[in-house]
Amino acid sequence: MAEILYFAWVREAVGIDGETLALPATVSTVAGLLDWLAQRSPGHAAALADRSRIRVAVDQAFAGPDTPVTGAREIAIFPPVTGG
Amino acid sequence: MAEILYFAWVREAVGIDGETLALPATVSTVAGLLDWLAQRSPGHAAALADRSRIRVAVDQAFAGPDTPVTGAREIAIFPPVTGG
Amino acid sequence: MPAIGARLQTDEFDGAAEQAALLAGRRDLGAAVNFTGLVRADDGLVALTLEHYPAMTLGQMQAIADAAAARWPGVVGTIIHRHGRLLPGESIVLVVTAAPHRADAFAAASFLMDWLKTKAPFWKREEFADGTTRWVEARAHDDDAAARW
Amino acid sequence: MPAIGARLQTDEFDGAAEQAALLAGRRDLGAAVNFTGLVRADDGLVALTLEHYPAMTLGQMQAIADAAAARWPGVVGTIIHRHGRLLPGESIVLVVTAAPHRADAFAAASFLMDWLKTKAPFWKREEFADGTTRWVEARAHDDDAAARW
Repeated sequence: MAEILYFAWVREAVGIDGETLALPATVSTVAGLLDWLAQRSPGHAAALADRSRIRVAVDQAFAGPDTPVTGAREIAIFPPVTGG
Repeated sequence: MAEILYFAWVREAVGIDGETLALPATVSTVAGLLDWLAQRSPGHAAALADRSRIRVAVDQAFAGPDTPVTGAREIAIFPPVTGG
Repeated sequence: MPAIGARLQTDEFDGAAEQAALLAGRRDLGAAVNFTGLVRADDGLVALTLEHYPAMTLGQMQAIADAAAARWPGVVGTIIHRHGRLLPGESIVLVVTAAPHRADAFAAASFLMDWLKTKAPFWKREEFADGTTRWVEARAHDDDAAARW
Repeated sequence: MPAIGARLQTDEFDGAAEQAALLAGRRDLGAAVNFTGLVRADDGLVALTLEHYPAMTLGQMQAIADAAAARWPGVVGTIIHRHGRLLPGESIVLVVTAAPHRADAFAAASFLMDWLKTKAPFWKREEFADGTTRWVEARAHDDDAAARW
């Protein structure tokens, strides 16, 4: 099971702070995870429609589209950061 | 008459804070003034021996070797600045 | 204790006290730089809310601090980032650095801000006088600033 | 009142109070940089005396401040330089800048320090524990730093 977390407008678009999901074996990378999540609801689809505006952290480390997610415990999905 | 002021180690080498002098008509530039002052005493000569270590302000504006001194009221002679 | 420490908090910070703590007992630090980021009331903004990623934020801030400490070995510092709802004129972020010479103190402070802007998991939501809200968009020139290091 | 003001004094300054004065009543300033230069106890130094050129110093400091204000029109600031005898750990110079965005505040503060170091008529004399004194020599890299602007 993986904990999926959403932040900022991704969270608002998806409509939930996070969800605990069993990733299918076919989902092995960040890009594959985003494709799979986008099918879960219209909110997921809207949030993830423009991948250029999406950033991901796998187990609290920033990740790219090819980063493996197999075995990950916590995957966070969010817009580019705007702190500071 | 021109007020000649000395600062930092130039002041210590010359041995005085300043002096009021009538510049001869042949002294028309900063370079000429330094040549003329260097003849006034061994202290002046020592202070002004290495012109690369000497900076000058004419009437409170930084000057170069060719800056005119004719008619100047206040000429300050000092090392490169080291504030800040 | 790391050479550059990181803190995350909702409360206001005291930049002068943080700087004094860094300098206390030191006689080898010739330069201190103290940067404060503040909420601007642009376009009728009435408040800014900083959301962050609790499990990751402080660790990522400390990693940024450690990166600066590794690049500028003589630098000591403190970075503090606030989260929650902040009003115009309030401070958001503090970066204090001190070093023997000013070039290192300035460079490390600039670096820390550039990296905090682009590598720490914070998101700003703006509230306006007309009741609308807007998530701040990341700016390309912040990425450019971070990429120069 | 100039956008960046200059002061010359023997007394200690309060950098936080100077910054607060710049920010007071402003809601458009998103960045404040506060630089302090301090006396280092290098090589057994026990005191530093700053000599200056009274008739010229403040005017030259204000000219440097005005040059920064002209280059960075949105920047406000304060520069304070002390003179007289100072002990290790004491502050020598303060540069505070504030601007809508951090790049201008950082750049203006760096510029002001680089120009104060090379264009303001101050000279430092060091006193050491063994009773000797030495005038600080100007450094080529300070000239290089000033020349980059």
